[in-house]
Amino acid sequence: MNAVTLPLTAPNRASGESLWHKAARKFGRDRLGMLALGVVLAYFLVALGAWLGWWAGGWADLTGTKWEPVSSAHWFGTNIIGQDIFDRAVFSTATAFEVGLSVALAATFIGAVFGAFAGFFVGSWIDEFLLWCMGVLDAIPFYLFVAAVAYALTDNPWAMQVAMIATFWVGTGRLIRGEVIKLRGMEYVEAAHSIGVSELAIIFRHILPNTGHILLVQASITFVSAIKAEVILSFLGLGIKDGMSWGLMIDESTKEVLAGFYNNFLAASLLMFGLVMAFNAVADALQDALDPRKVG
Amino acid sequence: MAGDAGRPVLKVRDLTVEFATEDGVIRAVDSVSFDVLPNETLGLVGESGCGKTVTGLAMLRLIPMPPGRIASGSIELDGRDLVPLPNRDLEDLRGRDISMIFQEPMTALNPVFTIGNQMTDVLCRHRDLTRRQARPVAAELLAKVGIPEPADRLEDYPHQLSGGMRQRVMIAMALSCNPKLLIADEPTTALDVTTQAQVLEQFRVLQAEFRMAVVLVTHDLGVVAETCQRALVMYCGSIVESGTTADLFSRPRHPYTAGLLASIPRLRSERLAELPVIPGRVPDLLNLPAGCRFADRCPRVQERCRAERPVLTGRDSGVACHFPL
Amino acid sequence: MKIVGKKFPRKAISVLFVGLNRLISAFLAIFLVCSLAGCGPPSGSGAASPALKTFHFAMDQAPTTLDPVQGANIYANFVIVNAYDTLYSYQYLARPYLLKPNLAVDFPTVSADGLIYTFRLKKGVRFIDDPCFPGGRGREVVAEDFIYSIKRQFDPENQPQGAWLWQGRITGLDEWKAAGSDYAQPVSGLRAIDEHTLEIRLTRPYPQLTATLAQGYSALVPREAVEKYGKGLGVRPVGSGPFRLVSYDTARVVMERNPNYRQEPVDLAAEGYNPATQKFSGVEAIQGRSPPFIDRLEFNFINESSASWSSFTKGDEVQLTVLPIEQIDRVLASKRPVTLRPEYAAKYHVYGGLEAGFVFTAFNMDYPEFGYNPDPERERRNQALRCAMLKGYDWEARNHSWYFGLGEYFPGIIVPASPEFDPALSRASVTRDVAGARKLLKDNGWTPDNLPTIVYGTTAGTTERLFFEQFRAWMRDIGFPRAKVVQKTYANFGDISRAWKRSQLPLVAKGWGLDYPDAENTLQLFYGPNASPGSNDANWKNPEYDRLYEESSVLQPSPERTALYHRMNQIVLDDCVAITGISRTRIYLWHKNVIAVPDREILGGFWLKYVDLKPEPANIPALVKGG
Amino acid sequence: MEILQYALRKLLAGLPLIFGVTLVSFALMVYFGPDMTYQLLGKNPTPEQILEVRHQLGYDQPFLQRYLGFLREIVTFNFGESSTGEPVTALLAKTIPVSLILILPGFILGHVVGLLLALAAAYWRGRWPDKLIMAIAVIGMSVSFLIVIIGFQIVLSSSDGLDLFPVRGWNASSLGSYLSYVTVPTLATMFVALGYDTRFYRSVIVEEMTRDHVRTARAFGLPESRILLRNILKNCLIPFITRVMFSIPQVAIGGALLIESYFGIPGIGKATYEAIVTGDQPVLKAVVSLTAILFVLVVILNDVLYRVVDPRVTLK
Repeated sequence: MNAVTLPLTAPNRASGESLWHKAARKFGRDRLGMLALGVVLAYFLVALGAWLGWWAGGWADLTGTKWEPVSSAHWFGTNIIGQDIFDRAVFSTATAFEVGLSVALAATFIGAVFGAFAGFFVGSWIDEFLLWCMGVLDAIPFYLFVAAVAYALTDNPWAMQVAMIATFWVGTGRLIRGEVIKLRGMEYVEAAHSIGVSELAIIFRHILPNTGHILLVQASITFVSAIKAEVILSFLGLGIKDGMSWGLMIDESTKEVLAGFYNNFLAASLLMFGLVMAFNAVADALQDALDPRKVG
Repeated sequence: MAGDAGRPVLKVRDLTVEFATEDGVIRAVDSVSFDVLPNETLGLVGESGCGKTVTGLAMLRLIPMPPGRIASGSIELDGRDLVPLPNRDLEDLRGRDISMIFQEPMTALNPVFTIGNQMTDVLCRHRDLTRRQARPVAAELLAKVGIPEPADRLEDYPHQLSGGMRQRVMIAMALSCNPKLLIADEPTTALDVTTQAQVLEQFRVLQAEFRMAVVLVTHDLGVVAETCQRALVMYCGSIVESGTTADLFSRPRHPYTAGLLASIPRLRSERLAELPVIPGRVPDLLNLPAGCRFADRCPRVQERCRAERPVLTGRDSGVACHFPL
Repeated sequence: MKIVGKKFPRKAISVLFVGLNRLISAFLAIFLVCSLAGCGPPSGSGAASPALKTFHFAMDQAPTTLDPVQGANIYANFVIVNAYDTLYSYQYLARPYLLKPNLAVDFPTVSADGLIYTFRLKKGVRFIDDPCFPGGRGREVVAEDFIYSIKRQFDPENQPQGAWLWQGRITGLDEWKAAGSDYAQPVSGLRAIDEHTLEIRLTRPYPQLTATLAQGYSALVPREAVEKYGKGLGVRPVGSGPFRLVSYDTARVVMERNPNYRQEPVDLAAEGYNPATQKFSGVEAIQGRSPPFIDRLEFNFINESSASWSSFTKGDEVQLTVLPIEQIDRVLASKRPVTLRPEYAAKYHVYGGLEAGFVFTAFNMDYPEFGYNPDPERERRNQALRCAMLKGYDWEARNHSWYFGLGEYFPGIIVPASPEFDPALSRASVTRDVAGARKLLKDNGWTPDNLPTIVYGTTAGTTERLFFEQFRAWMRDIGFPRAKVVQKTYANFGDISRAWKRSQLPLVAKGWGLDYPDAENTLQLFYGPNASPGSNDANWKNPEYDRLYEESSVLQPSPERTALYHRMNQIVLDDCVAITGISRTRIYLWHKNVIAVPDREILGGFWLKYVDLKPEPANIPALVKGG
Repeated sequence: MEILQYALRKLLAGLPLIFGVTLVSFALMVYFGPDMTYQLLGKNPTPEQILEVRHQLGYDQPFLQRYLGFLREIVTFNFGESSTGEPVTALLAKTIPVSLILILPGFILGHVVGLLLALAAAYWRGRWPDKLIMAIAVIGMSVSFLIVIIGFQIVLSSSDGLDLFPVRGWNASSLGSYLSYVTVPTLATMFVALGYDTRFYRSVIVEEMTRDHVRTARAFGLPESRILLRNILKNCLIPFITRVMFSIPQVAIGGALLIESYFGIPGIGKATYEAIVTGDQPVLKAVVSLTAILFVLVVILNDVLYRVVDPRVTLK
């Protein structure tokens, strides 16, 4: 026995439809979860505004002089070349969502598909091959892997995201694989088999939708991991190529904090902390709401 | 083997157990009162979800808290109320004065410790024995419950034993400190029919030897008929009828009891399909009807039943029905 | 109604708390041991006995190898010139920089045609004791060692980095390489007349030859060490310099005094001592004594300037550091001259040295969008575009935000540290003129729509990114849309070098440090035949410039040569081929118990052997004494 | 004997994994990795010199040949010299112990303290100590490692803060100096790991607490603390072991990277990162193969430990 025990068990299949209903109701009653969701939505609005150019469009402009203190013109002061730190911090929110969403969606999608294939064809060469891929990716230390991908794809602005997706899907893949192994034995799957539904259709129409609760929680966890990883990768010089992010701001600030200029550091780290904290809380609340054993 | 008259071992009064759920507070046990006399076997019968298991667990205060809580009532063991007892005192009591065996022998034992280990744990906890001294005692107990080569079995892990063997181990553990009261929660449900009979037989023999009171929680009326002197019938958290087994089986007074009895397959009955079934469903515990909780399913329902909740007429022998049979 | 709750069972609490208590007491014990062992500011010397004089200082990067054959990087050079000997070095205190003989007895005698150089080496100089020598005792350094060491630069096996200094200059050397770099074969231009006399024959006059022999590349390496250690020589230098290596890793290099180093008492006058500006350092104390004066030398490689600054200020973890630019406002009372605020002046000495080199941004003329173009009309407009970008560049702001106004920006490519620098040159090309730039663009038909996209290549890093953002903002001021100024990042210096060498980057932003104090060293950056992969990353080819360069390159320093240099400089300016340039100022701070005049330009690490320490500890901040 | 045979069989079964890890890493880090040529060239190179250097570095060979050469190096465990000229084995021997003693205290303390906190939270689950611990855990999980490092350095080491420890560097020549250098990195690693560890341990323990056998133990009067510390803990060992074991390769090679580069500690993480940045292939090759082997060993050790703690597990 060497399969790792998986923490999530199958949801109540009989009430597959109402599971989401109940979860939504339960989530709605989770006051902390709702508060956190509100915070995340607020961040998202900020990001949306930055995308649409409503605000923070001046993040790259030299609107002041070096290291101006907090003022009505520059709410968080200015950085070393006279850019507005508030604008940059706000613009970084959009970057955080870009990185978080792209990585979370792609990694979850890949994890779901590969996990489902491995689980559905458990024991076959497909499963063996996918398990081998997961093992290989697990065995390479994360930061070294990202660094290597970043260098291999020097020109590609998505190098960081590609590296994160390539590693983050594995966790989701393993979970889904375990879940699908359970689901493929269920009667309705066997029934679908017996009436000649194709395997692909079974996987995508009958099995994967029933792993939605795992995918949602995994996606939210991946989102947070991606934002946090971005900060460290940007510090190591492997992060965002064009644009602005909290990681880049913190990197800027490492030299400034000991000179007594904390604006960059505080703006970026507090904003990031707020989003990550809220998202962690949302992920927790989701997990609670979707945990079938707890559905009342 | 009639129950000795005298002071009851266990006196339960107005016991109410509630569970806080996502959707509101559920009253799993609602003002239940009964006595258990020394040496008698009391059956606690009902469909699943009627609160019988929770009642059994409440006797040892084993209800998971939260979400559960004993909202009111008292549980007196030999005149000592267990409800307000500090946990430490309660722990001293559990397994020594009052024991419990569970439905699922596959999971009730700890899979990573040997049988001997788990038995000596209990022996050392309540009897003044060292581990070394406890082992022969444990082997002896295993022999008593009919386990062959008991000394070897002590070295085994639970997964190495069959279900029946495991349930016997549970019984042996439960008896190890000579308890005054044993709560047996569906002890034979998970076993196959032959094993069931063997275990029940063993049970009877041991009860006689150890001279203890037993509360047998079960949905199986046949088991009650074979083993119990008295029985309580529960429905939706309350006792709807109580009495001696003989009276209950021959002259049920509550329509629910009658329905239960009618649904037991007998050897005479020709076809299973013709068995009468109680119509309707158990009401939602969150939205209990104001009157009699059985009203919706009762063939004899009247206006009064929906308005007014009937009370149990007597503790040792009574019925909670406005229009008993 | 009673509510039954679970009380805290005392036993459980005690179990948990005994555990926690043990843990806490374990922690306390650790801290106790730690404080007893002197946790406070530990003396960075670690195991070294306190009686030893140890000097530790911070550099921002680690060397990649200590083999002179690959000593291209400044950090490696710092160690190499202290472990090995070169024929020449620079006067410790003279500014501008002046050569002086080191292992050579004197300056060379040069034949009338400037083609034959004769050097005499000091006698009795020995390599350090090392197992690679017979009996483990270092043998005498001889002229053959120099020849062997130069040959190593022409052996591809060694991946040499300094060959360009002598390529095509020394007779027979390139042919020797072409024949397979066989060390047994002689090179006609390199001859040991006797053990201590060396003759070099040149293919054409090379006035800078003597200066190249002060570089780490030309350090004398004993053949025995190469044969014994092979590539391992990179981590185990065997030389005849003032120090020998103790340990080397990515965090620090530790060296100790070479006990057999030759006795050469310091003559401050010969070292170019200027009492007016250098007396404060206490350097007079070394007059007449033979270096090295310290027992141990520790190079700490600290990337993060904030970390090196805290190491420096908290005690004597690091005794000398470059002042991080972000600390300048906090620490300096005035910038010209550089003086410290009183609380720092009480503890530290300060010295500001102008970089012997510069930072500039060249247009890659290979790009038809703004460089050479088959269409002469477009080429003319391209030149106007480049000139407009020059006008839009804000040297003042760059100097202010990145060098705290301490840098010196100047027109052209002859840096202030070169003897040929012309302070009278018009500063128009480094004065921002946004209106002029816009007008120039407009007059030449440039609109936001037809302006080309400018790709600005940098290595990955915060500072580089901010350089770019600043540049983009300036270009937007003169009319570039934001999307037309883009950054392209490279993982490391090697990768961006590759892009330069392959002529793949439209805009080359780089720095150049002088190899020797002669403007020729920067003028060659725009010499046509040096085009990629050579050092002419602009790939600029101007026949007039190339002719002047060739004419000047064989001349000894003279007013005529300087005049040629100035003409070349003007041609570069007129064609707007580069946005140039600024020399940065490095400000060194050191504890008052250290006697030194630090520098890292041209000199490299030569000055380290003159460092001495006063006996009193650094932390009792020399009270009023220094002030 | 059974275990030995099993381990040998697993080692054989681990060969594809080693092959995969080396192939992927080789392609990424070595083949497509940074080109060292231009770092080795002088300031003014000729095209001819560029070719010479590329030949010296073996860049002119086809992929397969280079990869096969790499496999040969793995088998003989001879990776040649790093770009500094130091033998790679010597470099590893120098840097790995540094990383180990740097990371071990934080790693062990992180898990031990996490477990203790989780036990406390599980013991008082649903009450304020639980809520407090879990709130702190979420906060710990939400702070970036980088911010923790910078913060701790300012507070504990800098002259603006408490000034208790050296700002950076490494010196393990005596216990005192070792402790003074290792403390801040340890605290930072612990702080970051603690949130995740505590949550994980708590969820496993709480899950286990709902099992029937726990109710049985309670029904027989075993004290709550004993149930928690003996019965439950032993049942939780498998997920615990899995977590600890599988974090070893990550921590041993990748985890120290940030700490080492920020605090200037000459360990394997920093050496590897620098090797990636500069394209120092011999070092990369050695680290990659070590990682792969370490991972396979961890998988085997993990299975063997399962066998030790859970009688239901058999090694097949």
